[in-house]
Amino acid sequence: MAESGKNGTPMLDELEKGPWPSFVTEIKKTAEKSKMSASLLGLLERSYEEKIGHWKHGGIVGVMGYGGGVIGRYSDLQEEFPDIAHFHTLRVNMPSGWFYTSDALRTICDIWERHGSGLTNMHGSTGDIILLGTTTDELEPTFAELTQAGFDLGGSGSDMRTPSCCVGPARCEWACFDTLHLTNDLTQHFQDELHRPAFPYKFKIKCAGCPNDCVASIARADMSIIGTWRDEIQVDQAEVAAAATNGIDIQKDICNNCPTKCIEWDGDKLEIDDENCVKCMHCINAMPKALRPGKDRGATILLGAKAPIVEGALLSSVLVPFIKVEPPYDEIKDLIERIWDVWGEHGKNRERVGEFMQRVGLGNFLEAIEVEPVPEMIAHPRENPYVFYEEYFEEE
Amino acid sequence: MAESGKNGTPMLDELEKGPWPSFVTEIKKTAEKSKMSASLLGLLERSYEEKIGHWKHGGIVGVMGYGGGVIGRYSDLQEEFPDIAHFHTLRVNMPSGWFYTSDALRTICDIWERHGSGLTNMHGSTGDIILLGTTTDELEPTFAELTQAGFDLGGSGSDMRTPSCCVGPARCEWACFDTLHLTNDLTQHFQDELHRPAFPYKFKIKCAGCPNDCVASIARADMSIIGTWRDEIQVDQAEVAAAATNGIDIQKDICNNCPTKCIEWDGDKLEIDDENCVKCMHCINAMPKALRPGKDRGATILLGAKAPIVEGALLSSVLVPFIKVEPPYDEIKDLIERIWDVWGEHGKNRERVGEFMQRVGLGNFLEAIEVEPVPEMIAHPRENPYVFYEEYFEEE
Amino acid sequence: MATERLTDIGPPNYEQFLPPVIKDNYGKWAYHEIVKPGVMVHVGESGDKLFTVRAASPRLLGIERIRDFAALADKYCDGHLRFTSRNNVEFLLTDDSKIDPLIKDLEAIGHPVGGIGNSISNIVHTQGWVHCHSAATDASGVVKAVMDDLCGYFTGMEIPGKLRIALACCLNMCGAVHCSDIAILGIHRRPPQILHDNLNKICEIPNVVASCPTAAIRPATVDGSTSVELDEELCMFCGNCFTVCPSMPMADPLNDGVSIWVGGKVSNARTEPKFSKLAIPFLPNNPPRWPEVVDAVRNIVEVWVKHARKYERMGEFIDRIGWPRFFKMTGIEFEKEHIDDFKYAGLSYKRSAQLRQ
Amino acid sequence: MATERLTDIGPPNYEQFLPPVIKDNYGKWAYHEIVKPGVMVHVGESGDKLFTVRAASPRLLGIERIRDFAALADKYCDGHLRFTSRNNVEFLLTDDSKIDPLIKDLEAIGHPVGGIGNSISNIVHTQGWVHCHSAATDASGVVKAVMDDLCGYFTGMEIPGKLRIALACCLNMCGAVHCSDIAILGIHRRPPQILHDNLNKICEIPNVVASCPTAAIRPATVDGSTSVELDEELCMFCGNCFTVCPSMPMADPLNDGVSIWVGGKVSNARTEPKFSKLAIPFLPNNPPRWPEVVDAVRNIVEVWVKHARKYERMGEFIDRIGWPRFFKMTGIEFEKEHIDDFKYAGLSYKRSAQLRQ
Ligand code: SRM
Ligand code: SRM
Ligand code: SRM
Ligand code: SRM
Ligand code: SF4
Ligand code: SF4
Ligand code: SF4
Ligand code: SF4
Ligand code: SF4
Ligand code: SF4
Ligand code: SF4
Ligand code: SF4
Repeated sequence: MAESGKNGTPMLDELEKGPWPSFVTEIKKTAEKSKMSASLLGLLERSYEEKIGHWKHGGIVGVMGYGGGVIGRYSDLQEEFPDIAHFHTLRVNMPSGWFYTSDALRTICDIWERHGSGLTNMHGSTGDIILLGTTTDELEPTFAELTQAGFDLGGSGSDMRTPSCCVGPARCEWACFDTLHLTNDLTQHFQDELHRPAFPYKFKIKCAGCPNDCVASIARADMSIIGTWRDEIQVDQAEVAAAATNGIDIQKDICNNCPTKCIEWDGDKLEIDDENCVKCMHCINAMPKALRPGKDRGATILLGAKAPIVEGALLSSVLVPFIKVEPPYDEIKDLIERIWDVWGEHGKNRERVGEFMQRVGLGNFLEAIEVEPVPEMIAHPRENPYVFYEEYFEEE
Repeated sequence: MAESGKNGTPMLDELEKGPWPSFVTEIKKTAEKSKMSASLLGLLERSYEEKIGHWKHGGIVGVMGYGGGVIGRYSDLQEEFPDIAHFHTLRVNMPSGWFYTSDALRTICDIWERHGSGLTNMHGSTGDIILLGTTTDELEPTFAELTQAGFDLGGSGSDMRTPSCCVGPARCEWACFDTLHLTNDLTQHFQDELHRPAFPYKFKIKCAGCPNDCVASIARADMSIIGTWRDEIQVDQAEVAAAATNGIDIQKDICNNCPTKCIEWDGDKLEIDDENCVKCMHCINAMPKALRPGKDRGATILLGAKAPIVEGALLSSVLVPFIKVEPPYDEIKDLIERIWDVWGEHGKNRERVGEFMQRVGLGNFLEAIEVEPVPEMIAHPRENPYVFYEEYFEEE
Repeated sequence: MATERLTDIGPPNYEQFLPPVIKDNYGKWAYHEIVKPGVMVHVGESGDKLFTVRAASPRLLGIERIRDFAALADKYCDGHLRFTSRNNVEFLLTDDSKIDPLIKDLEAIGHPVGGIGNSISNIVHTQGWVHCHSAATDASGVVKAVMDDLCGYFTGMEIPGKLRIALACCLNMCGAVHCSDIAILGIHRRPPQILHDNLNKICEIPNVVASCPTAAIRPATVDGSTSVELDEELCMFCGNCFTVCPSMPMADPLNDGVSIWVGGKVSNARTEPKFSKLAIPFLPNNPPRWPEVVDAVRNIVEVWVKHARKYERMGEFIDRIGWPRFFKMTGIEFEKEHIDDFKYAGLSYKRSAQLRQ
Repeated sequence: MATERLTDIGPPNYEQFLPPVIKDNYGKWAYHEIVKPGVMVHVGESGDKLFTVRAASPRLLGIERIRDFAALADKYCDGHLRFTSRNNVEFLLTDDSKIDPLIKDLEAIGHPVGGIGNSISNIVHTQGWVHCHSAATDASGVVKAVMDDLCGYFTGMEIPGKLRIALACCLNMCGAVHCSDIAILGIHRRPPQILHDNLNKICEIPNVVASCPTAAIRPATVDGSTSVELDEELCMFCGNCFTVCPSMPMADPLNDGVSIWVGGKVSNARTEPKFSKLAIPFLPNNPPRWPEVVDAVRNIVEVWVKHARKYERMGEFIDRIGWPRFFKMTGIEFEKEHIDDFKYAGLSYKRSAQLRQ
């Protein structure tokens, strides 16, 4: 009764109902051509009946010469579902900004139809194209065809994970640097670190063009590169006035929501005290036609975000308050390498850089990576008196 | 050269200059009658020259039957300053609110002139009258005279420390409960716990009549009892109008400073949304003639403040959001005893109740002292997913 | 087609996939406007217009459906489309007369259009029972059930601001639920089993012992063979031991389930990014449609929709009204589990007398 | 006068010390007004008036001076006076014609009147070299020098709000400096010496080892006798070992000194209570008048006086302008020491992109 065909999938069928597109429908449709997908349907129905997953840890599987890019997976019901006894995932590095042409998508589909389950995630949480489920033997052939088509694998394990970015300058008026170009450039520059795990743990990079952070970089990337500016917000007073007559209560909606209360509105002129603006984006978000970020643009680099395992979740914190972001990005690349050197040498196994930074102390960490401490890095100075003064005088 | 007389105290003399009253002048004047004070002057001058104190740990000294109330102190320059070889401090429990009559003060002075250095602190940081410096032999006689005069010792060591309170209803229109009466009542009720150290560590109680917290209870007391109210702020609109014409910009000074922005001012009427008032006191502080706390008064009880030694400083946190504070205060006394029982049994040596509460977990602590958890006790629910679920189902 | 083996070529350069209107206006966009639910236009300094139609996606897509998208892109967008950071699909048009036909075709194949502006967008989620060994619940199924219920907020109902929902099927939080307005988190509630017979063959005992943050795991000899023993009192079900050692499975149908979190955000708009906080410690796994989870999420959403101010994210809303009122308004019971008892517990206590009475 | 030995009688009941006007209006005060610097009047619902004259005190008082106060109380207040929680002395009058003569007499004996309302009141402080074995600096001397310099702010200059200064002579913080607008904290910066010869006689080695929060202390045998050894790298100078063991003295003239802290508060007014934060990691002990400390405090006070808004406490002021600007305005150099590296360090990092650029 391995195939769903046999006695149906009454529980999963329930999930074909309703307005939201159904993953069950996707699996079923794919099952018409793929035995793997058909078996997955059966296995999944079983999980729904039993309220438990049926997958085991994956051993080390992958493509020749790479340590990352494949997640091994084996079923614990191999006899009943032989077609998905192996069900490995390939992580394929997406193009920056997740832009495609129909041809590019079809190419991937054709390759995956020949070599795998025909199921995908568009996209994985880190941003990769996830080719969901194939056997060990199919890994190399799939890889060969992908590379011929111009695609390569993404990261997994203790390596640099696939960097990702927001749509940025391609379709956003607020992009303060070229998120797509930087992301692509870093990905290409660090191919070795991406494919061959050699770090204490994973290292993720996400680039957001402005503080709206549309790739959630501050929560989900070890290094968060977030666009910002250091001059005045560009104001079109006429458009402000227009907005005021188009359902925006400038005092209530804008001024009162400004975190530093640095905007004033006297009824016909908007005054921004840019010295106190913390570039939160709210006023700009609320009046896209009237306000725009300044012209002297760059990024803030933050470090250390991660999920809770095992010391608790972290948000990235400021490492470089402002940096110009221009090709060839040498300053950023050097910084990344200095961080990797220090963390690589002194980090414990499975210790993310954010945890490492806290364990050794931000001050010591900065010394090691040769970055000057500045107050922008902290929310406030220490509250406890336990300073590790490093040397003391002795009597002659 | 023990006496300051010999070759003077050039450094300390510098501290007799200037507009602020001088402690050096105090010691000198007292030295005219007291050898101890004269010696202290010499010893102190030495400390100023050498930039180091000249006191050693005090052993266990005290009065018969008490464990607390005396701080033993010995000089490390006993030969040079024999008169202050012993220089113990007596902590005398002050009257609630630090109110005195001239006679009462003179009585203390006379006793201290007979038996000690003649130097005092009015008052110590915990609130006691500090009789600064005498010998071991003089402890009992001093104590005898003090008690005859109606005074008793305060706390020291691992006991209940001398409770203190703000001036409260005696001279403040904002007192939401009788701080002096409660403080005196608790002090009398817990005499044994005050004089005979039997706790893991010190336990301090401070009572403030309102959230202005004029005794810094939230920062300096293991138990902070802070007055508050739960009905509407009493508003005298006429006085509000008057204030508005007397240099108070109600929108800027009052409304904008309200933490929950629950006050509105339309130019002639002050509207307070008391549901959202967090009783911070600001508006009342700024317009004492116009506004007063509500009439349904009581207190918030908070637990756990302490200085940093050794896990870091703590502020008290909410244990009872609102409680009526009326004699005989049984509810409060029971609560205190339940806390002492649990902490006394499970607390580690030198572990303050605030540290204990955190070590065992506030949830478990509440269970042990039989208090229901309520959201008022927290700033926000947990951010980490590490819940210790206590039981789980097993297959039949 | 035998050719030399290529490696380290990296991803295809995005530039080759950009439509001409983007190439022309790259970095020179002037502003954008929301045309209607799921449709926005970006206007370049040049005056050029780029229309975006955003359609829902289950994220788990078969190749047939991807080919459907490709066909629609050919038909309406000269073959240009993209996916979003929340896994929706976006069609990129220059001719606004094609918008409505496109939407019709998308709805015909079951992909509602929406998610732009103040709306509830797609749920960032993870593998669940479809592919992960670590899952305490399914991902796709819960997401489908919840979004079926909230679909109206995706396709256009007016709400105060953006509301971001995420789901992760275990504490590893691949869905990064730790900073979402509403988060659905799969949880184990039973300490790991210990498969003594093969543990020392499959796992490095020192690593296993080291993996436990609460030191609940100790080396031990169990009938002859070296293994580990567990102090169940100390276990908080993080699953880290299982991650490093397959012989300590956590999954357990009787005790696994779902917890609900609220008030996180990522953007820097108005307020700084916030972590999600625990709202509901436990709801049962009830496939196929997890009704308890669906109701719990809707309840929280409706309280927010009803009472939040314009622009106010969930966490900003709760900060304004205070947690006590949040629990009152939602009818969620406040329990011991809500009180932090991990590393920074003390900082989550209410350390002031500022209370609504 | 041999009588039976009294114990456990507790403090004298405060009621016997209250002046009649207080007894009459106890709990029935209507409002108060500040008459002039150091003088306020409390008006009862009855219309009765209680005038308070607050005078400075060094806290360390000899019996002669206390007798002077008693005499003044007799002369002007029917013998009634009190002390404040910041150790000032308050004279309680009902006849306002006596206010000015009282003030004259007080100033004649060197006790300026002030400290009420928006002013800098007395410095809460501790024992220092006068009586404590643990001191890293003197208390009374530093306080005298600083208040001589700031006396004008006590006697009446207009300032934005209350400014509370505290001093503690070691990390035990008896002055509770951890929540003050400006705090002066004596610090040791050299690890404790170890007096091997008598350590095991005077101290319980397990207690000593346990006392160290950073586990810098280990048991050891030093030429024959059991003692402890120290990993100086791990010492952060908390002094807890010395508190439990006299054979590990910390005091050291070459390295002891003072650190300056800012931005703490206790009241719940406007903002919740706040801890003080490190402003200046180290200033030398420079008796008798600690000029470096005096200048540092004045500098911070003046920046606050000049730039803070009405009612704004130091910490509220800094929260508004941001720490980077605080360091710029005061000219204090930001150093590694300012960055927390203790238990909650991570939470003090700037975890957002909200920055003034
Ligand atoms: C596929 C994916 C979920 C998805 O459905 O999209 C995923 C799947 C797994 N993650 Fe993840 N993680 C995925 C994005 C994330 C993210 C989100 C992100 O990258 O933005 C996070 C949170 C951010 C972070 O990195 O902290 C994340 C945090 C984790 C963790 C916890 C790491 C930590 O330090 O807290 C683990 C546990 C581990 O590393 O051992 C983990 C481990 C895993 C493993 C490998 C399971 C394991 O214990 O080894 C999962 C394999 C599932 C499977 O069978 O395919 N995954 N993982 C995501 C990668 C797809 C892609 O490449 O695009
Ligand atoms: C006399 C006094 C300072 C003063 O000049 O006023 C004082 C003096 C001492 N305190 Fe204190 N503390 C005094 C109020 C405080 C306060 C403030 C308060 O009570 O409001 C605190 C901070 C609040 C708190 O309790 O945490 C305080 C926190 C400490 C600590 C740190 C306790 C902690 O848990 O962090 C210690 C160290 C210890 O207990 O071993 C300590 C220890 C000491 C010792 C006994 C020294 C020692 O290590 O044994 C000092 C004796 C000095 C001497 O020679 O007389 N003292 N101590 C205060 C008591 C006078 C009185 O009874 O009125
Ligand atoms: C397409 C996408 C970027 C991408 O490369 O894929 C995107 C695109 C835009 N975002 Fe975003 N955001 C996108 C994910 C995000 C995320 C990340 C996430 O949700 O995981 C965030 C952070 C969410 C959070 O804080 O938890 C995000 C926070 C914002 C904000 C801030 C909202 C707020 O008030 O907090 C704005 C400003 C606004 O909406 O007014 C914004 C605004 C925008 C604008 C209006 C920017 C522009 O001028 O084009 C874009 C389209 C409007 C809209 O409402 O979607 N975008 N945006 C992502 C669409 C996801 C989706 O399918 O729904
Ligand atoms: C006398 C005294 C209570 C006592 O029992 O001794 C007292 C008395 C008054 N305080 Fe206080 N406070 C006294 C210590 C405190 C303390 C504790 C401390 O400083 O250690 C605080 C907390 C300080 C802090 O937050 O760090 C304190 C915070 C306040 C506040 C809140 C100020 C603020 O904006 O944060 C007010 C309200 C106001 O001033 O508008 C206040 C107001 C008052 C009023 C006006 C209350 C009243 O209506 O009578 C009293 C006299 C005015 C004044 O300015 O002194 N009192 N007051 C204390 C005088 C100390 C001194 O000699 O200067
Ligand atoms: S992060 Fe900023 S630049 Fe990037 S898409 Fe979002 S709003 Fe635009
Ligand atoms: S961007 Fe944010 S901080 Fe700056 S002015 Fe606008 S709302 Fe204020
Ligand atoms: S705490 Fe409140 S009641 Fe007590 S004196 Fe201060 S202001 Fe008055
Ligand atoms: S007491 Fe505080 S919170 Fe309440 S209304 Fe006045 S200012 Fe607002
Ligand atoms: S969240 Fe947990 S169960 Fe879900 S995919 Fe990630 S690791 Fe697997
Ligand atoms: S689940 Fe976590 S806490 Fe429990 S035993 Fe495993 S590692 Fe330890
Ligand atoms: S602060 Fe330290 S040195 Fe000063 S009195 Fe207290 S314990 Fe002694
Ligand atoms: S001073 Fe503190 S840190 Fe240093 S050794 Fe002593 S106890 Fe340890």
